[in-house]
Amino acid sequence: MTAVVRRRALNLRRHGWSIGVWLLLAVLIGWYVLLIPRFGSFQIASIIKNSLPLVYLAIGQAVIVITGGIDLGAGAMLVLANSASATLMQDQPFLVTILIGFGIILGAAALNGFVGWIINVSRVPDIVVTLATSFIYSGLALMILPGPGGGTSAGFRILFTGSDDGTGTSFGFSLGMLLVPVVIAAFFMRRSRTGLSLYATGSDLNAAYLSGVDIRRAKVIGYAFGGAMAGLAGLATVAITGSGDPRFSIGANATLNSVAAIVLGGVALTGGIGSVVGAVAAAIIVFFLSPILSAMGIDPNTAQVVQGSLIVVVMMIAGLLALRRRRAK
Amino acid sequence: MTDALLETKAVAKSYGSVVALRSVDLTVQPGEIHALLGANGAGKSTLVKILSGVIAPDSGTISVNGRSVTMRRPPEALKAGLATVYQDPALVPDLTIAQNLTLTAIDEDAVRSRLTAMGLGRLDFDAQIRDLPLEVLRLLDLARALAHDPQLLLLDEITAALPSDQAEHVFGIMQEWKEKGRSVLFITHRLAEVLSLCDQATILRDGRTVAQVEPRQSGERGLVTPMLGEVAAELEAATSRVISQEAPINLATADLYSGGKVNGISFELRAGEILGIAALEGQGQDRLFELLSGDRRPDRGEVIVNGSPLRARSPYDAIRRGVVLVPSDRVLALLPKRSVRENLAIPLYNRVQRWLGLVGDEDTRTNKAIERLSIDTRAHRQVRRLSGGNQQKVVIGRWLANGFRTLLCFDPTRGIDIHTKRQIYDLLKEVADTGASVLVYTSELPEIPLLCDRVLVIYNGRIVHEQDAANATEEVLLSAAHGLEESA
Amino acid sequence: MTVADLPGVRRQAASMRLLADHPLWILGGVLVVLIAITGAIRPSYLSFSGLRNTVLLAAPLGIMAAAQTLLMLTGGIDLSVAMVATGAAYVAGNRSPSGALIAIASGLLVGLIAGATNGIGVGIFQVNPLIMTLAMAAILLGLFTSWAQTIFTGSTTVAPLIKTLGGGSFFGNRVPYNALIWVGVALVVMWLLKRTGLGRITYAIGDNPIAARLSGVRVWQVHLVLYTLAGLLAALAGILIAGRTGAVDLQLASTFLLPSVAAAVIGGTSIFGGVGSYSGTILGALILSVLNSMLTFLNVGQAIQQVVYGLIVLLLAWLYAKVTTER
Amino acid sequence: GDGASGDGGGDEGPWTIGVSNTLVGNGWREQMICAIKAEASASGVIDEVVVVNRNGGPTEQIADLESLISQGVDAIILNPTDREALNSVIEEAIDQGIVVVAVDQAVTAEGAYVVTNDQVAYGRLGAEWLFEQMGGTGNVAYMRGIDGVPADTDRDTGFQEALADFPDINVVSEVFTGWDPSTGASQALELITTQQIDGIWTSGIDYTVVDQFAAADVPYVPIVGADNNGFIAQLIELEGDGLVGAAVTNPPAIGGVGASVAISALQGENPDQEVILTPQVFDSSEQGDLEGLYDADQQVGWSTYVNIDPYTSYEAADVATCQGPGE
Ligand SMILES: Nc1ncnc2c1ncn2[C@@H]1O[C@H](COP(=O)(O)OP(=O)(O)OP(=O)(O)O)[C@@H](O)[C@H]1O
Ligand SMILES: Nc1ncnc2c1ncn2[C@@H]1O[C@H](COP(=O)(O)OP(=O)(O)OP(=O)(O)O)[C@@H](O)[C@H]1O
Ligand SMILES: [Mg+2]
Ligand SMILES: [Mg+2]
Repeated sequence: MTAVVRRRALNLRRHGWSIGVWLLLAVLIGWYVLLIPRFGSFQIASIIKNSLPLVYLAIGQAVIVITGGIDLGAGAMLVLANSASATLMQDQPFLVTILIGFGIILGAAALNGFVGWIINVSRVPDIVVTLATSFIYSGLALMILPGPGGGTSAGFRILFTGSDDGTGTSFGFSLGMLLVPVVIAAFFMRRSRTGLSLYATGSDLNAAYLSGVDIRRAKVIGYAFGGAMAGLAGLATVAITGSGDPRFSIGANATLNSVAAIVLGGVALTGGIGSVVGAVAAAIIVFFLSPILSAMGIDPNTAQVVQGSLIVVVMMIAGLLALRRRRAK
Repeated sequence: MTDALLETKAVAKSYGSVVALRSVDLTVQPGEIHALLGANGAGKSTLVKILSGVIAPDSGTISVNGRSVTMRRPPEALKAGLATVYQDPALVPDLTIAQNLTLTAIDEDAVRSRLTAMGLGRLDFDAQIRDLPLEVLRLLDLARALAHDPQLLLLDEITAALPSDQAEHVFGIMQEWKEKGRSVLFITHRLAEVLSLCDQATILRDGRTVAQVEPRQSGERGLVTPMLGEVAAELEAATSRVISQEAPINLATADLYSGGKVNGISFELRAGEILGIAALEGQGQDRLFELLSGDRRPDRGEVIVNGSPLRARSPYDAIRRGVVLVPSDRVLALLPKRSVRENLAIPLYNRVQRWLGLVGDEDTRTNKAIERLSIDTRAHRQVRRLSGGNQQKVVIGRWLANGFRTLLCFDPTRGIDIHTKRQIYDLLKEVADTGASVLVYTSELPEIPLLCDRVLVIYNGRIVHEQDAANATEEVLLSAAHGLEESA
Repeated sequence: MTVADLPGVRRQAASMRLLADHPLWILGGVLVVLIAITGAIRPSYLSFSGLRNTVLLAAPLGIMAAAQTLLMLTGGIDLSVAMVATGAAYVAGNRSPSGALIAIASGLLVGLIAGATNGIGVGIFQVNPLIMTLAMAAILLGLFTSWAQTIFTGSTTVAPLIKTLGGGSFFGNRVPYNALIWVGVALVVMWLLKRTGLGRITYAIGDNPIAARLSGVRVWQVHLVLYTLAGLLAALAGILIAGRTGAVDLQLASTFLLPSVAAAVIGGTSIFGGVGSYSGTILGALILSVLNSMLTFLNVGQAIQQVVYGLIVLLLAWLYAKVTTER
Repeated sequence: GDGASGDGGGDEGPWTIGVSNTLVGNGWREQMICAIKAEASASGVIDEVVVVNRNGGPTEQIADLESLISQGVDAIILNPTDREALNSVIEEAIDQGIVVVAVDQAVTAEGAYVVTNDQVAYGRLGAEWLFEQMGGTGNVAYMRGIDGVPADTDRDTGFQEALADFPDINVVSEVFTGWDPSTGASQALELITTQQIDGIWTSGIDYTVVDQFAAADVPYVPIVGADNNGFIAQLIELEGDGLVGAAVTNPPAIGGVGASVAISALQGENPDQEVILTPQVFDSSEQGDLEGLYDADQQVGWSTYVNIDPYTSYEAADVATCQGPGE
């Protein structure tokens, strides 16, 4: 029977892309280590903590895209959460900032879940609704925080960066803050029934519905989860920078990076395929490619070209692999 | 008499201006296998979707065990004791089998034992649905439905995609269900199955219940007459056609090999000939059709069209040489959101030279195809709204509108009602009479003598048997298809 | 079965069905309402010059959105249109001293090359269009930034003819020249989509690429042609924008990217391909143009502008979906 | 240089300068980087300029700065995305003996050199010129930059200061151009065609605004812009057509000033911790000065106000070629 397929081969195939992306990240960082005069805990801390916002954003984007949507408002949500938290947390003690942090995450989840609900009832394509919300979120951010400013507690900054001023050499906290959400998201998506129902919804709406999945609920959950991660990204931003910045362009840039990261990480924009684990490595690559290329002595304009070409080449490889697989089938 | 297990009264459903169901009455008693019959588009699948909570009826009542029920979502139907195997697979393609089961909260072991009984015991539950062949998915769907231990099992054309050996497993399960005192609602276009298996049959025509009969008493005619109404067809015997040995060879293959699935196939197909291919599932017939239609290149050997080799990079090259394909899966072939007309006309524009402007006789060509196939165009604005049978006609009609020399049909009558089947047989013969060649793979062996002139049986990627179709009995074909008789 | 079959779906009234058959009427109605609201905010807007401005500003957007429409119909998208437009405008500005026609031709060449490259990436190498064009935008930005300092130094003021085409008007300064070009583009695009084999195939690919392939369509050829065409349209739009602004820089058209997508979407083109029309996109572009004027006249901060813009786009899309989603 | 950072800004060169910028493809920023490179070359004591340039906010810039520290540069010149957010990284760099110069916008980090244009004065000087030009009365269109960005806020402060002295001046329209020329062009066209406007203050989106008068066929009104080559050209060429305007300098050559400050700090010369350049106003009544500023061979967005005494030591042409040491 053709259906009997060896288990190991399958798993490698399914996770091969994630593994490849992590390898690419390792190679790039290895290269970077060779290029710079010193490599130590300062550099490790720098890489981990600074990529947190994009990593979170990419996890959220991955979940939403796997569910069959796309969130063009993710970056704007980051900006909104960043602006709101910086405004609320200023001059507050650590415990209060933590509470505010949870409040922000819940609020972001609720707001984005509401967006998922709107997509359900309006039947307007995700990309359009979230394009609109990207403007709305940015406007709200600017209303809350009219210009850069605000602040947070030192403890809150330590939580994400390991240092009370956001820069330093200890990376334990950042590593924890990187791993915990990744592990949670990965387990949620792969092991829980709800997570599987998100995959199912993105993979085949009809089959999912016929299998008894509540596809509307799945969409709301996907968006709420994505919103929570974007909220967390906003919190990480306030921890790293110690302030809020309501600029529209920051959000737009972050959104594009998150989309690039998940695609590079093997999440198919058609939904149902990919994993958050691959997206995490790709997010770090997308975030750090620019400094790494500059360390290689590449002129920044050329670096821009290299970065774009690299993404295209990687995606071409993905396309050719898929073609070969189809041929071999 | 006790309460009926299921009773629907005056169920109606419209999609915009298309009326799918006008008034359906259906009564299923406990412990019976009940056939739901009707021509394509009669409304069978629509009724099934209503009974399984996928769509809501516009009006009418449904009661289970005498209690009226409303089912707004599929899980509610399951709770009421109704489990369905839909016409299209309901498994999520990007998840593994195990994940699909987790998703629906179904015990793996229960499914596993069901599958073992169907001869699929070695199925790897970590395999992705996407990688599994259609028949396996159908059986998996069935095993999953059974795991709910339903009172009523609804099977919408489950046997259409199954080769005969696996269909037997399904029949066994239907019997088992009946013996347990449960019931099965069975939809099929294969009347032989109805005659041998079903206790009752409800027949729909144009969305209305027109008859309830006992098939064993009424016989085939008793089923067909109400089903088709005025156009009730003659069930003709095989017509023998004479193919001149001088007729040019339109299509031939020389020792084709491909990926271990096709292992040295050579045959010749002459103008005017209808050549049947019979095989059990997974014997390389799908790969053979891919090679012939230019979708894939052989590892070794050649496809020869009109005497010269076909070195196709894509189906286009084959089409240009007059070799066209009607694939098995309509989903592969249709433009669901476009109109019937556009679906028919698409191949006219596969050449860059014709991109600027429209072909002058596009309308005539498409109208002719619509007429010749009597495609029901009520829902013509979007092909996805047509019933399965009419969709299939559109796929065939496309090539009539375009023109061809050799027609490759992969299971062209899958899921097609008996009347339409006749139409397709006649059409293929007509096409052959005008000098085209037809190669048909069919999963329904009884079709072969009705349709073909000659038949090849393929086993394990090789031709193991060849004979005149007119005398090809099901037994002979089946034993050859099982590889029991090595002859060429 | 589709989502439209799912429960909770009500049947439409006859009047709704009439509108559903003519969704463009709704867009037209929305446009009129928006014009009226804008006129209420600034009465002088309801004049020849006010309406001329609307068309003048909508034309490049409409042309860029034509590129987007063509690609969205195939299930694709072009996120490089703004950068292609900018690059084309930059080259046209830079080559202006050699004469307007040479300048325009060089600008279009940029679109041709960038578009064809996108087409090769998407069509032949199967790169996801979103990623291909996003990367193309990054690549072009990098290239043009360094070229601005090397091979494209010198003037970036555009030739008078381009200025006239992009910003001038005739007929007593009432009809913009760029509107004429837009009409020309619109006729060609609508003809392509409705009356040619290429149009048929474009819809087919967006609806079901496998079916198209099995019908003998070589999908990569279509992608190549359409992405190239999109590149040319984007370049043309960029040159017109340059003509209107009179001079070019490397951020010239960046603000056009999201509206180009929004115009097509508001106009009823499905982001998933297979459904839509350019006439809808035209109305979409006009609506966005009026919306921009309205926001300019509102005299409010950017915060409120962004919220209002987002809400209106959302409500428009919702209204459109509500009426046209067939049940 | 030799990779030996951390041992203080000793007095032996050659040194390496790192540059952090977060806006790609923006003409002003590009020229700023070119000025840094030119000054580094001209000094003869710098052997490499490492630029990290990408679009982003404080998070990206912190990463870039930390990367520059890791690369062992001897000095960092940054155009900061935020006044406060970068402080700890900057202080970390200073602790390691790296000279840090913030240009264009200030940072509050202890020990960082700050080189800025006085944005409050920019807003005030231009506004004062404009209001006087209008005879102290009339309608002004106020075309700002990006809401919430410090430079815009500072300029607004200056503008409001000036406005307070002219009670008969009416701000009839306040719009945000997003510092985007094509947006500014659209808004200007809408404004001048739908209401009586007697003067326009722009936050540096100037030449495309001027172009709209011709498109709309409306007589020019006094206009304030920045030291953009394209605007200067218009002030010269359109004088005969009645264009009156003033260019308020906001020179990207400030990058060169920053480089010069960094180099003196590296050489142990203890330059001033803070350099604030006061904007100059060049108006169309002094055509001679304008002609001195104009460079026909340069792009519209280019500022020819490149030599800033006593800081810069390069030739204007060095900025244009945009090459750092060893390139
Ligand atoms: N979503 C829909 N929108 C519009 N019309 C539809 C839709 N689904 C089904 N129909 C129409 O309803 C009628 C009944 O279709 P249904 O699928 O129930 O037929 P069927 O009896 O199952 O046929 P087949 O044997 O071909 O599967 C057909 O005329 C079909 O075109
Ligand atoms: N003698 C032949 N041998 C093999 N193939 C043929 C022959 N005549 C026609 N065909 C093929 O059959 C198909 C239909 O042929 P037909 O002549 O009708 O083409 P058509 O659609 O009219 O196109 P055109 O006239 O523009 O070539 C074409 O794909 C053609 O390549
Ligand atoms: Mg059916
Ligand atoms: Mg012909």
